Amino acid sequence: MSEPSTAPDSAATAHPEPIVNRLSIQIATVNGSGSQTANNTLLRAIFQMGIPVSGKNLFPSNIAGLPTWFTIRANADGYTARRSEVDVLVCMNAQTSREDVAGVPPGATVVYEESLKLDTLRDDLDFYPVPFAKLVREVCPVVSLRRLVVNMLYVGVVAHLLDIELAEIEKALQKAFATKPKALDLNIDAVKAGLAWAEENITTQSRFRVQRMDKTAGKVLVDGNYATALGALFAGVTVAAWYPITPSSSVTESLIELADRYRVDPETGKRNIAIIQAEDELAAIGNVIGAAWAGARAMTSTSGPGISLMSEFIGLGYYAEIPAVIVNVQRTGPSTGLPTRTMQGDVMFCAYNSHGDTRHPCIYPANIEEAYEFGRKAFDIAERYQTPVFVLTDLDLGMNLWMADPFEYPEGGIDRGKVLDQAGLAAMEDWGRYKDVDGDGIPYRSIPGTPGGKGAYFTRGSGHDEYAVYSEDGDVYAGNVDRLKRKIQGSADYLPQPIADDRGSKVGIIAYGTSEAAVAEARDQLRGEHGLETDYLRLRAFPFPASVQQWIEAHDRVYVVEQNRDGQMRNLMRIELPEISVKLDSIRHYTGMPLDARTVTDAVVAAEANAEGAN
Amino acid sequence: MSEPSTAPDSAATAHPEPIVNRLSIQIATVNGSGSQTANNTLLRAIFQMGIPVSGKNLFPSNIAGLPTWFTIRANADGYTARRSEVDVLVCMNAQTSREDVAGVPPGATVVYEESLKLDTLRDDLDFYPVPFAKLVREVCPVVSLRRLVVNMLYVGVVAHLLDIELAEIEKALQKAFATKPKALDLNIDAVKAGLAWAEENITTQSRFRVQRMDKTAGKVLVDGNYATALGALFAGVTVAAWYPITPSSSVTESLIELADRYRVDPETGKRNIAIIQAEDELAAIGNVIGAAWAGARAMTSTSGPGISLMSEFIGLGYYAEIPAVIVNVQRTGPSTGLPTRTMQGDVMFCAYNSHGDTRHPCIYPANIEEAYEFGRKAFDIAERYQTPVFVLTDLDLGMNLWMADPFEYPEGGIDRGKVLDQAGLAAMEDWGRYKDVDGDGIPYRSIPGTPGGKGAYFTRGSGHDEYAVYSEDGDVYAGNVDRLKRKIQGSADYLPQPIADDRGSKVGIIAYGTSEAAVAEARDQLRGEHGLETDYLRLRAFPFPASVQQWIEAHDRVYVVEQNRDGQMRNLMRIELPEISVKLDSIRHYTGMPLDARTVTDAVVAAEANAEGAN
Amino acid sequence: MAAAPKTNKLGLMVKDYRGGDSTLCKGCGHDVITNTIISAFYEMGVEPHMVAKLSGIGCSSKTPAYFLNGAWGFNSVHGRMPAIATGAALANRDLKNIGVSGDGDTASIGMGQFVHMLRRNTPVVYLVENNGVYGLTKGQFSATADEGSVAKGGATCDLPPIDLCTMAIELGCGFVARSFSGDRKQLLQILKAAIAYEGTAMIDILSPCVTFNNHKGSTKSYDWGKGHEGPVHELGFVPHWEEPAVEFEGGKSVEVPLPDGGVVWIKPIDEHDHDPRDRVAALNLLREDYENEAVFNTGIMYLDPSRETLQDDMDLSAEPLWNMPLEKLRPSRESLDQIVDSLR
Amino acid sequence: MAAAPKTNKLGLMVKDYRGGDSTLCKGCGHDVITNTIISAFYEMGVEPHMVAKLSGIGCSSKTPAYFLNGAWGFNSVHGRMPAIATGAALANRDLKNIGVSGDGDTASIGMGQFVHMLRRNTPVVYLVENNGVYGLTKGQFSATADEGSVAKGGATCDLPPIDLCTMAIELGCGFVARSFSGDRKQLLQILKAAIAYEGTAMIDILSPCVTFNNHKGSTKSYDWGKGHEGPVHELGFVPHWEEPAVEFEGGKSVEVPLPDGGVVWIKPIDEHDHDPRDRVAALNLLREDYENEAVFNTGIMYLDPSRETLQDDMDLSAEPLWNMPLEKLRPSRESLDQIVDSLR
Ligand SMILES: Cc1ncc(C[n+]2csc(CCOP(=O)(O)OP(=O)(O)O)c2C)c(N)n1
Ligand SMILES: Cc1ncc(C[n+]2csc(CCOP(=O)(O)OP(=O)(O)O)c2C)c(N)n1
Ligand code: SF4
Ligand code: SF4
Ligand SMILES: [Mg+2]
Ligand SMILES: [Mg+2]
Repeated sequence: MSEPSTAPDSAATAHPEPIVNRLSIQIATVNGSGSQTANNTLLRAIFQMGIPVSGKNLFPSNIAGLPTWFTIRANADGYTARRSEVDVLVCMNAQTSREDVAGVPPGATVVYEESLKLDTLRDDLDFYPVPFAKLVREVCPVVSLRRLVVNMLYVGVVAHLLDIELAEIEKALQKAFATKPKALDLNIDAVKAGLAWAEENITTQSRFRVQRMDKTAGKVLVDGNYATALGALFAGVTVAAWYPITPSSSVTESLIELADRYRVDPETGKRNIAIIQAEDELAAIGNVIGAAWAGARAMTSTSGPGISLMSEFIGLGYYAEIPAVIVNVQRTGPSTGLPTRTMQGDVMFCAYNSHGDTRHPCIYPANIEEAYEFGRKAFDIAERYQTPVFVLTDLDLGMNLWMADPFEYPEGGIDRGKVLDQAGLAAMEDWGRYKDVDGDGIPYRSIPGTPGGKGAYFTRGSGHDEYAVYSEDGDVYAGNVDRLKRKIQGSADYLPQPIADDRGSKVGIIAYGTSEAAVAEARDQLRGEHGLETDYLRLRAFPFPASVQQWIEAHDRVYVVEQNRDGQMRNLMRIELPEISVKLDSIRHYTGMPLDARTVTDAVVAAEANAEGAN
Repeated sequence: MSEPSTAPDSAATAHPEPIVNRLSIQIATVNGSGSQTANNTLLRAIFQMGIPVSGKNLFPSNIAGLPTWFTIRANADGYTARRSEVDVLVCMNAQTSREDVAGVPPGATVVYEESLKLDTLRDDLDFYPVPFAKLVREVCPVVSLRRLVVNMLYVGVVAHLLDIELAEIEKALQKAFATKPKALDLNIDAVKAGLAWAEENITTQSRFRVQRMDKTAGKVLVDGNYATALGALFAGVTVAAWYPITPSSSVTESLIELADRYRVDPETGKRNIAIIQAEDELAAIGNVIGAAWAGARAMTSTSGPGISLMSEFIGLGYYAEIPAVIVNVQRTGPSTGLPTRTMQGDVMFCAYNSHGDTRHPCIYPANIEEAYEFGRKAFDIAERYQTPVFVLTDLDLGMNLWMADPFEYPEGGIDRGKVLDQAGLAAMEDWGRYKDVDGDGIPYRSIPGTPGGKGAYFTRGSGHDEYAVYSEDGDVYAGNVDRLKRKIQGSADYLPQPIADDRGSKVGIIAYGTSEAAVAEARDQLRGEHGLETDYLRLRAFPFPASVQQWIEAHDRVYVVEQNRDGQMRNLMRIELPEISVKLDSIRHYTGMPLDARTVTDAVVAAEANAEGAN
Repeated sequence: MAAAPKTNKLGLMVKDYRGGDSTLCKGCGHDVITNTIISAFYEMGVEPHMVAKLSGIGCSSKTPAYFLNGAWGFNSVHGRMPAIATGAALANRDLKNIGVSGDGDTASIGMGQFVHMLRRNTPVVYLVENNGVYGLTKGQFSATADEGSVAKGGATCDLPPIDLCTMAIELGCGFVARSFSGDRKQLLQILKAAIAYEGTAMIDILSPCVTFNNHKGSTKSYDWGKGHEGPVHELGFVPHWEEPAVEFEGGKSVEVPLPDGGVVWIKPIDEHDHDPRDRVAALNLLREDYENEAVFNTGIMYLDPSRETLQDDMDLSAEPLWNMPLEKLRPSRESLDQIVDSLR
Repeated sequence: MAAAPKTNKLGLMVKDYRGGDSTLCKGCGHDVITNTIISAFYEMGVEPHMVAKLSGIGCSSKTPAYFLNGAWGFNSVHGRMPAIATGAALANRDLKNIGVSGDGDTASIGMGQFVHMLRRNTPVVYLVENNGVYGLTKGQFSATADEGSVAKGGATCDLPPIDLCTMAIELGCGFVARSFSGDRKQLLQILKAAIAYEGTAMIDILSPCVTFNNHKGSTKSYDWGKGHEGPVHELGFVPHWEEPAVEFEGGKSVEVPLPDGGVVWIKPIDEHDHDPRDRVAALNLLREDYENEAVFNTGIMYLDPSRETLQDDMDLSAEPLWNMPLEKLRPSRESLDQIVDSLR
């Protein structure tokens, strides 16, 4: 067993015992270089070996030529949050390679293009120089394809170093190139060439390895935006209006793809869904409101800037009581901000969006299962409460690949809320569009086109009485907005309920959305490393049901973990639960990178130390 | 002394002792009938008699033909809030007259068109039927003018009944028709005809009277929007962009009027201000941001729906640090809501407007003096903190006529903040547009066109470093938004400070904006009627300085009075001052009518009774 | 044309097409248009419950409350009615959309949506009640105010007007007309044809604001309209179930059949010889207006019955989407299995 | 034309007009335009610090960072650059505004502001780097995509394109040109003339997106442009301080002087005989494009040097507003007394 010739003879290269199925691979490339397929192939191959994985794509806000990083985490315990330490670094981007190397912890494995000569930078790493440029010339005679093919070479090299099974790589590639057999062959050959070169030239393996296990059987690997689109498809969405914006575009693009397959009538060849690319977000939400008013299950997908532009229409939807599903795949704001970075930055803006007194149900999916489930349920909520509903996901969930249980077929029908058809209208005496018949604040609506001479009414964003007649009367106005308030508050018990994981601790953690993965891991760290057991409440919706307050009351100290600067969910809780708001401490992460467990753990430990001190 | 023949012989007509200089007159007409001049004449005449007055116009959201009410309150103690009881009712609108009569308290005086036969409706009122239709035919031969002239007839009748001096009415009319001598004569004649008829036919005077006093000497009578425009004029505003919307239009329309007189260079005939009617609110705020970026002092005026549409640009202004003055004359939302009714409904939406983590200085003028002062100061704040600033006024302050001390000439210059000219740039080493040189979070800016080869930079709504260079670095991002937070928080001590009026009570009232008048009166009621002394803190800006928390801490119970459904300022305080937020009780009024003292008094008394009970 | 019968083909009476009382100023042009809409829907025998009445914000936008009480109304937000119309059309293609807008609502704040509605050929009878001012906010100039037109307060409009008809034709709209609230007879025929038309039918109607823009010096006043209107043809519409009541004289007369079987007929007036199927001629006619401010041509400027509507462009099912049974919308269990498999 | 000197009339070199490194895709049409802008400003001898570089959002909108480092840049929000330009022009009329937009930024989300900028004649050299797609969001069709054009993924565009040049002319814009990033020579001359022009100079430039819309079937690809471009004239711009280096042959040549003393000259090519001062002819030329998809006419379509700019319309002082001394802006004590008196 001889070292690769350039490797310094350091402690790090002494190859202590291998670390198996607990590693992060980071691949640094430039975007637009086609590395995405290669990276996904690695991810998928490890996944197929039964090892829990997650993949995070850190890409710039341009199309080609700028640095981009893809991180694969493989973890036997199933942790899927971002981990900031990199164990295996693949340096394919000369521009960032020195910084990339500087950023990894001692003992890391570094694969790099030989000519970059990175091995002189540090002496505490395992360096594996590879002559990629030379190799690709040998493997790929077509010059124009080399830029792509070179990526498969590193797949081969990494497979060798880490013990990734070639068969699984081939399987992953078959999936990727299912319809392009020629490309498939070329790529497989390239992988094999990389592997062959490595087998021949690299005699020490990386300290970091993978090894087949059985923790992913039956699972799927998918991004959240696809899951949300799938949820909408199964909810029976009939009108989707959108304007492209990162990171939400793939919600509707996935829906288009699905609709092409599942919403074309096999007999007539006609479509059972209308997906319209609007001229901007004001139009997109207008389309949704118009369509929902006319009875469709309608949705839009957007991100922060789109929400700002939709604000006027959202207020109309609230006040005129029109269902609308708004999927907000959050990115780093304010303004254009960091459009390709993640954040939970619109929590407050969505909850009370638009001028005047408003309040909107918001749901916060934390994982793929919920991205799917909430993408479906959002329509039920919107129609039941006749109001705009926000599905607040984020770039991390929406655009990254996550492992998940297979999607479950929805049992039962859909909840279209209190809609009166001709018979229903005929049966109801003295129907009024905005009458609170049942005491829950939810009125009965009729759909344009309903025959029978009853049910026609006039919708407006201006003052109106129970019969939808124009009114400027102050008491009528106040009565109406009081009912609206009651109606939305009433949704708290229908919305996805918080999930508690209590272990009898007096210290609580509250989180929501994509902070889930990091918090789950942090709790294990707190327990394992610091002997601190924590209780955990995961919020899944706004407004909050009474159980949230009760849960907080049962704890001495509560940390609200979130991914924004201002502690926006904490702020919502301060407003809505003033009695217990002093108990809320806030842990905030807002660099635009997905949250990692260590950040949470460190913050809790520090705060607890303070709290202890104060005791 | 004989009763008018139709008056019933009831207790109310026994004319107990006269009530002098404490009365509310309500005139019910249809809009578009020209009654505004008549009503203002009455208001002004009483004002000129030295009696404190206020006038409130309750008008519908259309142009002509719908019911409208004008209320004049004359009060020797100087109370100017709305009073819901009407003492003297003038019924000129057949459509609403029965309801109008039903709504006044026993003992009220009712003047009405004879043919309406209202005197049969109740027997506890003083009815004064007047043959207006007949009279106007006599007075005004031109048929088309009668609709207008009839209004002056009731001015004459009311003047007689209430002892309003004819000379003051004439003076008021001279003011109104300064440039139209013919109209002046016609109107004066009509007033006199009304008066003469009354003198001849009405032998009992109203129980409600006015009598000259000296409490208005030197004062002006003006609406808040004019005052705000005047403030902007004196601040040296150079670009104003707007899109018409009630109730804000008269801000910029007043500015246009003022600019026509005071911003045309006498030598060149050219204008020293650009006032541009934009195609919508997105464009208006874009014009402002573009102009302010290029160095102008720039403003826009709008109302709720406009704020919703401006949200995206407001976020840009915050993040790219561009000054902007946004005057939001609030009306009743959400959506179109009640566009001609008042509300403090956008407090929350403005404070954290736009997606992402944001925070905006807001100032809340409560009276004419502050409408003027804040209209001026807003520019200093915006330029000093390089950020959008909201002036949150409302329909009640903006469009109604209020008594005020004369405007004071601003002493000293203006605060343009940290602007570097050529010399300044040359002197500063290693200038960076977003560098925190002074530790206050406020960077130094340069203005496009500055010569010398330094200072050019690139403004963007996307991530940027201290040198305004594009950056997606997470730490750079976090550092930047942390600085922004510090910067805005730092403004708390520069913004108008809260005003406390403490009388050693443990019960505190917090209010802001136009709740001022009602709260001042309510405190007197609480003291006089219930022996309850209260302390009072009037907020004038967000974010809050430390003194607010201290003040609250010094009290046992604090009532936050405001004009919206959700207690929006209370909610801001819950977020910003969590330690004391449990102390905050909320008194909310949200019918779209201006707040009256009685509502506040009753609510405090009820809450205090509860609090006592709980003790 | 025969006098209108007391009931229409559905057996409904005019009163069945009425709405609430108008709250506009007495004499407002918009009220005349409202009444003409009532007549048109009555004569066309449209089922009121199948009509969606849409608008933005403005005096003009209030008017849907004043006609067709039996229809569904939606007074939305300022300038964004086209988006509402588009959404409604996608949800339920069987609805007949009528949108009423103002010049402020369309040409100022609503310009973007207007353009894209035209581009998409959203099915809607789209009226612009054009008075050159923002009536509801008390008379500021809108973007259709003519250069040189004088405001009530005395200010002069410095900017050139936006010509909505030219814009509509350039953007491919297949039904573009101009009319005048002072010419109810013409307007009625245009409206009927527009109701029969399937895509966007854009009608720009001079509709004087008697309160803020009806004075001398205004080029949007009633007197100005009366003094300058020049109909470019006599025109009428014969629905498919009616016999033509006019004798076509041949020669210069033109008949344009619409897909639903109705026929628009046109008889030249005076020197005009305008065939509304001629796009270039239509643009030239409008240019006359633009270049000679004394000219105010009215009539159907451009008519192209062949353009595909939005729903056809999108290949939508004939059956309205809003009420499709869930079975048609939710993929099968097997489909989900397939999907899940593809993600493994 | 003589070879460009090593320094321009200000003594500055080309490098003084360069910007940061481009982060666009290699081969993107936008980069060619960026370089041409650098040449144009250099040759025109504009002081960089007097230039405002404005944009919205998109790949195209990133480009102001890649030229004129010595100028002030503002990359604002999507589709709203015209409002920024208008505000900046009002604040400081001495700035030279150059705005770079994309077809999505202008023709989709930005349509309303585009129309109103044209109506106002806001002083700005307004470039649309037109590639028929949203480059930055990965290739969706924009509103200028041609009907029938095929997307990279295979979808076909079903809607007619919006022609920005026609729109600009109809809306009264006085400088309307069309060009192609593949024709740098022409573009340079157009840009120079546009810089000399005072109002809105709108230049619609086919600028292929090599990543998402450069394939067969696309009508916005480089090959399509090369294969179809037909310049309607040879043209050039002679700034006021230069001697014309071309010999005008008389006859069909046209010289159009601009108010600043510069001259646009035009020499017909082939059968074309287009005088850009002829509005109707310009529209007809553009209609050819519209009606015959094989035609792609480029050149200065319309030129009217006489139209008043926004600031003149508004009667603004010659002195820029932004820096006026407070004495000029704040009325006197006496004026305030006067005002107060009037309110008593
Ligand atoms: C977002 C928004 N901005 C401004 C307004 C105020 N506003 C109401 S109507 C109107 C203009 C209406 O003009 P037009 O469409 O021409 O209708 P008209 O009243 O003349 O019939 C405006 C600016 C509003 N309601 N909403
Ligand atoms: C309000 C808003 N909506 C959507 C986006 C996302 N977005 C960024 S660029 C772009 C389109 C750019 O297209 P175009 O203007 O043609 O520029 P190109 O990239 O093709 O040069 C979109 C939709 C955004 N930034 N802001
Ligand atoms: S203001 Fe003008 S547009 Fe509005 S209702 Fe009155 S006349 Fe009609
Ligand atoms: S994606 Fe297209 S438009 Fe954007 S930089 Fe690349 S080639 Fe240019
Ligand atoms: Mg109008
Ligand atoms: Mg583009």
